[in-house]
Amino acid sequence: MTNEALQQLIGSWFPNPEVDEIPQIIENLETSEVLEENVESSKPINPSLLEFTEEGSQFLSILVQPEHLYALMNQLKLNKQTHFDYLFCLSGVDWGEELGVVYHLESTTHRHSIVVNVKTKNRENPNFDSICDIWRTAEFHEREAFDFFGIKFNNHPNLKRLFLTEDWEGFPLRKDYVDEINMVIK
Amino acid sequence: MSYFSDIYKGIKTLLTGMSVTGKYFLNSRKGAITQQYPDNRATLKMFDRFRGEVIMPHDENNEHACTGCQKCEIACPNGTIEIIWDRGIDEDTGKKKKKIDQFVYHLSMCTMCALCIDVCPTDAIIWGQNFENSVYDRTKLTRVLNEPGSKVRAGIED
Amino acid sequence: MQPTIANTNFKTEPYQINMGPQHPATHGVLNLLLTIDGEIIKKVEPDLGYIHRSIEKMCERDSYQQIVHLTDRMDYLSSNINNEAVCLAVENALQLEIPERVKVIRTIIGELTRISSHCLWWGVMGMDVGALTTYFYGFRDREMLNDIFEETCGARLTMNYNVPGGLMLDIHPNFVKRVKKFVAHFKTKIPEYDRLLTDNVIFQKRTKGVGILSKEDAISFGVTGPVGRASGYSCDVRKYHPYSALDKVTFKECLKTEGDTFARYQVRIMELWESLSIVEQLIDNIPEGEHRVATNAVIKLPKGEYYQKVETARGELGVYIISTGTKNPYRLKFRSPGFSNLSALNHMAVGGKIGDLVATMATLDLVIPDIDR
Amino acid sequence: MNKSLSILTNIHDWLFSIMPEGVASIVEMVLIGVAYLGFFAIAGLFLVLLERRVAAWFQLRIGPNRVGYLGLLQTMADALKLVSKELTGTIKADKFLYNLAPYFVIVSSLMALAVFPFTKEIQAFDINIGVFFLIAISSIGVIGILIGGWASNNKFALIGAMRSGVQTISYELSIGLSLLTMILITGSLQLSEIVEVQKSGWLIVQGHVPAIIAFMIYMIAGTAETNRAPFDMVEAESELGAGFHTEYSGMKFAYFFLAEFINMFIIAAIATTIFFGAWLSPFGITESIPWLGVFWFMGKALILVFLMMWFRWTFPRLRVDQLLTLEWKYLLPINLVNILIMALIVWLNLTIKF
Repeated sequence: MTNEALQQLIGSWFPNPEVDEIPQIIENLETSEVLEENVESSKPINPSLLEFTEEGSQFLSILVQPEHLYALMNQLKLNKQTHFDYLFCLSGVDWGEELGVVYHLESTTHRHSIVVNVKTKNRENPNFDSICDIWRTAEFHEREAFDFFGIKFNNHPNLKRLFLTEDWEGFPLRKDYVDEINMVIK
Repeated sequence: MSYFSDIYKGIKTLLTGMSVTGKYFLNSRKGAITQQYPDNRATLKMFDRFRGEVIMPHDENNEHACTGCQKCEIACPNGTIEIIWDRGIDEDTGKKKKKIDQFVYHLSMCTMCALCIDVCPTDAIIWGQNFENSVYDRTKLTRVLNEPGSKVRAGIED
Repeated sequence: MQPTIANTNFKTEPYQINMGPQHPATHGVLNLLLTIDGEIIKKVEPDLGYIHRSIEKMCERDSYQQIVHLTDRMDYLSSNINNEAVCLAVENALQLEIPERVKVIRTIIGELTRISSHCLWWGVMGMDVGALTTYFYGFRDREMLNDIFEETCGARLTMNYNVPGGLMLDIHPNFVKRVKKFVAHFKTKIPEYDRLLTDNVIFQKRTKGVGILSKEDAISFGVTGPVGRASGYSCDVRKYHPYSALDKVTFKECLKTEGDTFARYQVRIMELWESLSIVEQLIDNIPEGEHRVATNAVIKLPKGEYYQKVETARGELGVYIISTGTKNPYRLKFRSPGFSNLSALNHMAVGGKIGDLVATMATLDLVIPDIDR
Repeated sequence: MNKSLSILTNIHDWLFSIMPEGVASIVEMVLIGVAYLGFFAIAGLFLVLLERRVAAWFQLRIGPNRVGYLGLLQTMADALKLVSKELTGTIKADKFLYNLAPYFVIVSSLMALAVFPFTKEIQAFDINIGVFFLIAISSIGVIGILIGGWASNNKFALIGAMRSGVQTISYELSIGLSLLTMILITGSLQLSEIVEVQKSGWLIVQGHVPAIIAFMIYMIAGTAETNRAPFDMVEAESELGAGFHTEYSGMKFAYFFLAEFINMFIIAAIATTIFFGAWLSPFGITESIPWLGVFWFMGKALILVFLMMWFRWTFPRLRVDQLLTLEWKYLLPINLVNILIMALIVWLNLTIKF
């Protein structure tokens, strides 16, 4: 699937209720027939709750609000047309003001890739839904992100420090982390 | 009957495996791959490109090629190289010129990544093939590469 | 009532043992917290981080040339492929045109690295199932490769031979001769490997039907490399996203469908043959030309995100660079193959015995610095 | 009688001539005990060295070659190091049993050594139930391993000890049955008589096919009995670290280690006695020089020891359930059938005798 087609398809799952005159309800997502019709109708891309960009990356990148993350991811995997069954990278990123997680997805059947971004401004208690029941590899990767960025994942079965000790203070890969003894800054 | 054929095949594979090791056992005299290290010092020669330590070659006039440009110091990922420099008067032109006072090399921090040698514009530092770097005192690993009283070879510009 | 055996309350309960961090089978400082019931494994919980050096954080302060040498220290058995991954990512971001010669040499050394890694794995695999002699036979062949690397790159393990823009040095004049000698030598040794270990009835009993991972689980766990391919999951990055000169050679992706320990073993042995064939195809056709293109002394990647996949000996290594246009990456994430492969260990080992766990772990071919980064 | 061997008789006579009979026999026993202990220690150390050299030759290495001529003193130096090492242990270990275990293991293997006919004259204890005695004694060692593993208060050690128990109980059967197969020919359990019978052909020749099968089963079971690879479930270093002796150090560890090698020698010596005619030379070529019997006995035993080393450095280790499968599904049924065949052969007088 080309990036345009992906954008059109995925965008139609999360229409922006304020802009779109025919609000599509997220509950409908479970049935994929409805979705396929949406593609066939090939209406212009509605302003969606998702932000798409291809700038500065070789992949199509989606920015999703944390509350829609789990539904989007679930749909990306289950939908026959997208079928992103392989989560090949999950990275926590400290964007300065925001904390975020970047998910790299690939489909082993269609061989297309996509990047999903999710960000939050809440640096004290960043919180996203866990996707480790969709892709089981996420269990370890989410623990790693928790370990280094302090990002909490709801519904994670075993969210605790993976690399660092339990009593470690702070989250080392955050940009504001300081350790005057062990960190050598050039 | 697969019971007996299993036994037969099993024993056959076991004997095949034993024949492999047995062959090596019989050829053990010439086949040994052991390097008896301190004994073979005389014949042990490292490859030309072997990264043992960074050295600064000096010619017979006690001159080296380091202009003190500090590119290696910047390229080094670990702060292995420190160059202490000052400005001296060039004898030919009479202009002020940067020259090294001490080229300090901390072998203990070196990861042998070769970035300093790669970046050196005058080939002042090269790889030495010495690999016996262990010492009892850590401070001995900090070395000054330019020899006392040495100066830059004439005509070397970066 | 008299206490008899029938009414005595004999209670059995699972217990926990720490396998590692100092344990011969964990190949480094990996700690597995095992919950076992007698000999049967109920749960495997890896405890990582004993040698975590936070390479990702170090990368955020290093220049792009300096990052390359850090990748040597992740998966040290496929160090050249790791180097290549970072260099490719930087070169793609800068849109540098890389000479053909560089691509071919990179591919040859990459494949030799893979052979070297698999040689070590074969030796250690034998040792983990109890055949101690394999270790030395594997290392004997690996030694020849290490000599080749040492002659050309200067180092045996942490080579740092690639730089953004090409290779640090041109290949040594002896390189081609030595590689040909190695290929001829190694072709006689792989059948010996088979006779000694693969065909052995005890080895087959130990590995067949042990540690089974289905294709669906392999994809879901993100398991790649020989481990994924043994489950029938076609995941060879060299096929799907060819890099360097891999699009010019013909090789087949080694696939098995059983998904057990023996299948993983066989896939690696097959890969030895495939890698040898790739080397053979390229070694006579190294094009003439430059070994390096000039880059700026200070490399600044344009603002954006870059992702480069390569196939290391363990699976898919991803390098994810977020650049803000400065000389350092803003964030650099290594998607290491061992980390994802390890996450499937619990799934594979549960229900087996301790011996099965060891055999399974041996075929996962874990390199701990790769997991701990 | 040859001069050299009559020395032993002379010593015996001299001892009895200078002191009362009771004292003399006690002194004689002590002397013999000390002699065997010395032999035990030297043989153990030599076997360790042999194992290391053989392993090295299988593995493209050179092996220990620094201490003494050709490294002959290497294991002496190791023993010296082990003696000087600190004896560590766990805090919550059962101290008494923990300290007892190594002696259990080493004493049982020393006792077995007593009954071997090294030549016609050198046999400390010619008991009339010799084979039975050997089987019984050689399985006492496992109790030491069980005690050591349990008393160490270490889970790895416990797993190793339990595996050892399972293994020995199973493989005792095969050892016993395969030896019993040969007893059918000799009709006696006394080792000296077994050797006498073999003067008309070694038992492995006399019993031909069933004897060879019995020998193969015996070697497999014997390797398992000594807990050596490919049956080293007890130690299984890639699984259990060091198994039952994880918590032992210094000389206590050395006892376990020595006992393992002596046990290996014992298994080989039993096979030599039962199958290969003990001190008898092939075709009686050196029958006129009886003291060469020691040489033949040792030579045969060392060849069998080498065979066990060859197994160890070639084969992967079995898993614990496969170990039991091998015993109960393969060795035991074959063994039982083999006894029947052997009985038939003996009954029909089909044995080969020269």
